[in-house]
Amino acid sequence: MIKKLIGPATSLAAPVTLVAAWWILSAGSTSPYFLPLSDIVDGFQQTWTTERMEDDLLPTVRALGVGFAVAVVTGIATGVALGLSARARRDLRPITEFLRSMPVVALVPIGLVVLGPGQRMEAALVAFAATWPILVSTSDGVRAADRVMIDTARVYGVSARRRLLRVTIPAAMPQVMAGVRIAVAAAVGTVIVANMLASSSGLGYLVISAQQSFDIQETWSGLLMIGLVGSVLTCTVVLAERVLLGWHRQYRSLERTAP
Amino acid sequence: MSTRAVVSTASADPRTGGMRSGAVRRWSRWAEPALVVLALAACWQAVSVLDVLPREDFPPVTAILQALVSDLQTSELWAAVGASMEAWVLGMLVVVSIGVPVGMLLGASSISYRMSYLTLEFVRTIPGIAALPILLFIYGIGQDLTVSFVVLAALWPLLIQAMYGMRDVDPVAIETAKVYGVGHIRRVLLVDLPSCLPYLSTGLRLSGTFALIFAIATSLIVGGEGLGAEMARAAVVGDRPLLYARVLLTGLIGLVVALGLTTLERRTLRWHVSQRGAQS
Amino acid sequence: MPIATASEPTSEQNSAATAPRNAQERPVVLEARHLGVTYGRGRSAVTAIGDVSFQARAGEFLSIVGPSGCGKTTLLKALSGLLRPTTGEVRVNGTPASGVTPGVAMVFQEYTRSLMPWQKVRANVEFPLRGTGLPKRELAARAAKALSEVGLADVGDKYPWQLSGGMQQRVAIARALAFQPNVLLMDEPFASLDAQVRGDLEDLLLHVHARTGMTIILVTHDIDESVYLGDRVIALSHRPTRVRTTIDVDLPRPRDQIHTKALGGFIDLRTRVLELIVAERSVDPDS
Amino acid sequence: MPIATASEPTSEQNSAATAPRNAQERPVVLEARHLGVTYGRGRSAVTAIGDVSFQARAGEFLSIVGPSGCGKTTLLKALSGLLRPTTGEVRVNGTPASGVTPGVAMVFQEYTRSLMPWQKVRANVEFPLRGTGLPKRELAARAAKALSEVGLADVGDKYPWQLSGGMQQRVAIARALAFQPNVLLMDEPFASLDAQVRGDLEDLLLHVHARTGMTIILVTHDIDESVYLGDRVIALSHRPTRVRTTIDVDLPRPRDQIHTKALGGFIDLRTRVLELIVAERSVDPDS
Amino acid sequence: GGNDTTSKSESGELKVGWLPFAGLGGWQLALDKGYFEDSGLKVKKVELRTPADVVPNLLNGTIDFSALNPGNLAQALAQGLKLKIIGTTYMVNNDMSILSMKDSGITKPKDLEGKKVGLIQLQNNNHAALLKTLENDGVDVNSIKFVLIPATEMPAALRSGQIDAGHVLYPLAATMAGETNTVIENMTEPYGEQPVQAYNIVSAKFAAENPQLVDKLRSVLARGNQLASSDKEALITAIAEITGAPEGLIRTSKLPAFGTDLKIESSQHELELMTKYGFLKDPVKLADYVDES
Ligand SMILES: Nc1ncnc2c1ncn2[C@@H]1O[C@H](COP(=O)(O)OP(=O)(O)OP(=O)(O)O)[C@@H](O)[C@H]1O
Ligand SMILES: Nc1ncnc2c1ncn2[C@@H]1O[C@H](COP(=O)(O)OP(=O)(O)OP(=O)(O)O)[C@@H](O)[C@H]1O
Ligand SMILES: [Mg+2]
Ligand SMILES: [Mg+2]
Repeated sequence: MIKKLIGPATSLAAPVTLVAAWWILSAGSTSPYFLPLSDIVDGFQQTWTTERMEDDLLPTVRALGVGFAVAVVTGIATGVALGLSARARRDLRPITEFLRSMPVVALVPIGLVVLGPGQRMEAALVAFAATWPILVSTSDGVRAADRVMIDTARVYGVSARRRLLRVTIPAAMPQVMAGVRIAVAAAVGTVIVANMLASSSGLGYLVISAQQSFDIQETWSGLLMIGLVGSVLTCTVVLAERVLLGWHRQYRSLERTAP
Repeated sequence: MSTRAVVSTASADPRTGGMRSGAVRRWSRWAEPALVVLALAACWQAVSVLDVLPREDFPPVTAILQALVSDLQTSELWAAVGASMEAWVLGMLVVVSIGVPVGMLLGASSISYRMSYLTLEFVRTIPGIAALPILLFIYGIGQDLTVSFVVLAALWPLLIQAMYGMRDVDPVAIETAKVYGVGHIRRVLLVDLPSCLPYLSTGLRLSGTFALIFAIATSLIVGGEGLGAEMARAAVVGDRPLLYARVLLTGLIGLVVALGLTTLERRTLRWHVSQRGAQS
Repeated sequence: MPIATASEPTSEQNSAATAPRNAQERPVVLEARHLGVTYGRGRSAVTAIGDVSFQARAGEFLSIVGPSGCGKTTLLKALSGLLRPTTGEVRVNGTPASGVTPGVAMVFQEYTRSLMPWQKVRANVEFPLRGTGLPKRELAARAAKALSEVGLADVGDKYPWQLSGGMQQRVAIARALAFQPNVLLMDEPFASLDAQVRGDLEDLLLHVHARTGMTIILVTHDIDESVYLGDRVIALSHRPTRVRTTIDVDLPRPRDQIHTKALGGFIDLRTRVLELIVAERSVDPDS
Repeated sequence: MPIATASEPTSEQNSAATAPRNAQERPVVLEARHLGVTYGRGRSAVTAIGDVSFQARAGEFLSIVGPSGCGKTTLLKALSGLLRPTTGEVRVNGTPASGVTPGVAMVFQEYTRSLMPWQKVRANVEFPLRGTGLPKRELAARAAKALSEVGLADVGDKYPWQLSGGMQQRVAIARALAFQPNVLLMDEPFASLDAQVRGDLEDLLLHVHARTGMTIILVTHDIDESVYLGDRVIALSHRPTRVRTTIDVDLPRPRDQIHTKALGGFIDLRTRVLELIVAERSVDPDS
Repeated sequence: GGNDTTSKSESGELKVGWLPFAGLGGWQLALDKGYFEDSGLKVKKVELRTPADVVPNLLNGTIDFSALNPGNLAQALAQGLKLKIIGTTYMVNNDMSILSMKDSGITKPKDLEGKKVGLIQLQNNNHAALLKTLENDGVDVNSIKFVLIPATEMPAALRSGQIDAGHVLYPLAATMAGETNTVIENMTEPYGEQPVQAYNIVSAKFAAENPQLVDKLRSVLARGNQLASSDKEALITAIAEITGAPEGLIRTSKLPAFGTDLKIESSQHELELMTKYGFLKDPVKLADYVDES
């Protein structure tokens, strides 16, 4: 029973301490950009009215969700393909590495012209940016899958499709999930940039317009909300990971507990 | 790409590569990627020339290449590239020296992991760009700001990979080291670190690219010196071929960085499953 | 391999079970023809198998013995089609093999790594059967039977890494048995088992062999075992491996631990094999 | 563990080499006191070791036998300090152990996974010696000696995964020998070796034991081996494990394959141990 | 927090927050003609991208002076940020137009109803002026969708049809000559003749600590502006230098106006309009923030 409580308690300890420290240290702040935490919290409540959530939060969350889902699917699919075929990897490397190093800002023009300003463009940019970390991790994970395990499946005449789904991908799963978690940050960053540059609503727009009108309180509200949205997305990923990699956690944590 | 096609190539024994003659292999190693690049360039050329996208805004490859060639002969461009690369190097130094040890530490113990995890997840998902107003106030425009952007963006991939890598170290290997009385520090250096290398290498490649993107884009978004600022300059006057030449240059630098890191990986991971096929 | 030949072993297997146990009459299922395998290229190349030829007839039980590091595992991999030989060829039912031979099961020497850590024991055993169109019920029944045959009826719900080494090895054997292959390749499958369990499993194997008439090729370093189980014992030389001798084991079947091992013929045979092995240098020639 | 006691075994080992081979007089190096190990919690808990007590005296060679899955590996892990027992305790030189015992070497049953794939064979063998302040020369010499003792003098420059199963196992043994431990724990170290190499390594072990007087605890499922090598054989029961019997092996030393195994005492002893094992049910009681 | 701007010694280097706008033509001339050196000042450009970046950099001392439009300035002052106006940077000169593509059929304000209009910044003084202009023309502004488009992408957005009309900056507007209709000639009309588009700004702290320096700066910048308003050729060269655009292109573009009048009144009117449209909560009195010499 106590063990059950200790888990959440340890994970909450650090954030609680940090927030408390922030609260106390910032209390008397007069710096225009570092507001007392109490003001930030007040601002957060004022900013995030229901109406505001519908106007600025919802579109961003929607674009983020759709884009991220697309990224997970394409990232894993292409990553697996590249991981399996040394030739595809070699032939496509110039292209993938080139595209991967494109700043989103440089892609906004193309998105703008092809899809127009709005959620479709944002989702597309998110999908583009978030695909790469997943793709790279997946392809590395697939390449690292244990040969003995794959040979076992081959010998038993397991079809290529099943071998892929039941052996290679599960074996690559720890790497894949690491990639997915990295992609969360890329996705959030991208949706915010797209919002800032070419949207008339959304979280990024809120932050940039608050910034341009020097409403620091609202800037902080936007920042906090971005952190929250990102955290929620991460939590979803972590939950998925617990389901998919439950065995892995037990497997590894078990021997780790030895002195 | 259909899974079936890919799987069938993969299931062929890696040794089949040995059957083909060396010359053919060497030729195809360069020729095939080059063909892919040419094909894509041709696609863009067609899209532009046929006005599928407005030609004024999406100039043909030929015009972009022309602009690139003449641009490469100006010293301003090289100064800008130099500034961006400096930010990249500085940023990566910080990223590696923080990301690897902290990530490994967090992955090593479930307690430290649990304690830091919520805070990290929250901080990590706030993109640097959103914190721009605050960062701008802290650093002001300049290399410091660029480096801090680079670090904010590039730290996490490496850190997370290090964390996952640490959790994937083979317990039998750890037990072996423990039983032989190998001390903590040496165990980290000689068992944990090499075990994590495949993960770190993935992380490094991801971080390297993120860092590059931000080293370049920061000057595009907020100003200061760098390749991004040069892009902005081209954009302001509507010189599209020049703008895309500079974007192309960004991608080329990315390519060079990635190939460099891949070579490094091939050296350090000679022993790893992912590289073994290449040897046999 | 064309489908026509792929299905052949099944019919042969059925006939083999009833056919007279005259080895020379039965068709050749698996054949190694001047097989050679070299790992690596250039200066670091290691020729594991020099030139190995032999035939396995339908329903035959072949034991392979040879010094450590001589290339037994490599040979099994080549026979199963996992590894393309550098020279020579493997023929399956008379046709040159390309890719993995269908209807083959293999128990790997590295059994720990051949079990999927994310699947529970039962799922691991069922794994090769899934996707073959077998009804769920039948599948579960086969897995349960195989697990209980190897003495692990109660661990289906555990993960492989929660088992001891010997138990994991038995799971790998159960997986192979549940698959009901035409050809069963086993790479030192009893290495981690205690004498008692080992004996039980040897008898189980004899029993399965007699019942189904499957072709079995067993790599072992236990001379008694090679003689006790096999119709023939193939003794391999040091690296680069050749077939040193083939010894026909003309002990009557069914065999059992007590009677067979007490037979004069058994003692003679094991002494002969032992002598052959001792004649080889005890460690790699290049050491 | 305090440093004072940590260094003790070394002096004992020296004295043991010269001291009269009277087991009762030598100090207890390792002791299990009502040891119990349970994996997991709640409904899925598995009690691997029920209640095991025994003592290992300096310079003693202890063989442990027991059915598959009874908890032998678990026992070794507890003795080495890798695993904290659930109940009871392990005492090292009379002091309760905390953490890993210094001066212990272990050959893991999962030998493939205990070799570092990124290090070549030589580096793997040198690995535990590095950082002990040993001069480079000495280090290289020890590794080379150990490798050649196990018959692998020429593979120092290969990666472990380029070796056969048996060769990898020998590398793991070489690593333990090069370490020159006070206490050597071995978990079925010869499982993947052919009869010839196995015999050679058994004799090597006897030789090293006689020369250094180190304490050796060997888990094996080969009854002959347990009797041939050990001063005592501890036979374990099924899970939850207890010590079933301890049998003193009063065969004279030095022993050798031909003479010792021909002794009447040897045959009697191995039959006694065998009977004990057969008396246990052949597979897990709950199956 | 930001580094201190301790009082600059008179010989110290001044850092100017530089924006790639033609409106800084007067400043460029002051640089080119050595007016700063004449007054014993040294200057260094710090390149910024948007007016919003000006304020934090001023406050933390990364830059010492810069230019800011009245809308942003009012918003910053309303937030209590301590800034001072020390002069006029440049003025709008009938040079802000709303354009549409020739084939779109949009030629007059009324045609914009129900359409998408691209602006480079939303909810600022220009947006307010545009709304007022449209209302004056009897256009239903609620039917128009205003979208944010980066200045550099406005031509592409127009050409691809993603927006129906938009505010194209010079010199980009000149590159589209011949392709476009002018829907609204002068969108800042409600602010009267040549309203101030940017003021010279320093932080209040800087102004208080370096009164003499500020005086010098004021006169140097005024000298530059005077030259800019009198010598068109010199101005074109200066703008070419700032924007990197070819001189020919600039010659065909509308150019901003330069002067030294503060015109606080008309700016105050802008703020009232912004407040009316809800873009500004608190129409501060700009006159209170002028740093008199
Ligand atoms: N990590 C684990 N989690 C849960 N149960 C475990 C774990 N490791 C071992 N066990 C259980 O503990 C028991 C003893 O395991 P152990 O590996 O010690 O056996 P062993 O005597 O070494 O067997 P073998 O001769 O087969 O190697 C087994 O029943 C096994 O299922
Ligand atoms: N991947 C590899 N790369 C290079 N050499 C290899 C590789 N795998 C095996 N070898 C070499 O091939 C030879 C034969 O190996 P193999 O595993 O077939 O032996 P084995 O007869 O199964 O031995 P054991 O009885 O010890 O398992 C060995 O000398 C080994 O070093
Ligand atoms: Mg082998
Ligand atoms: Mg064990």
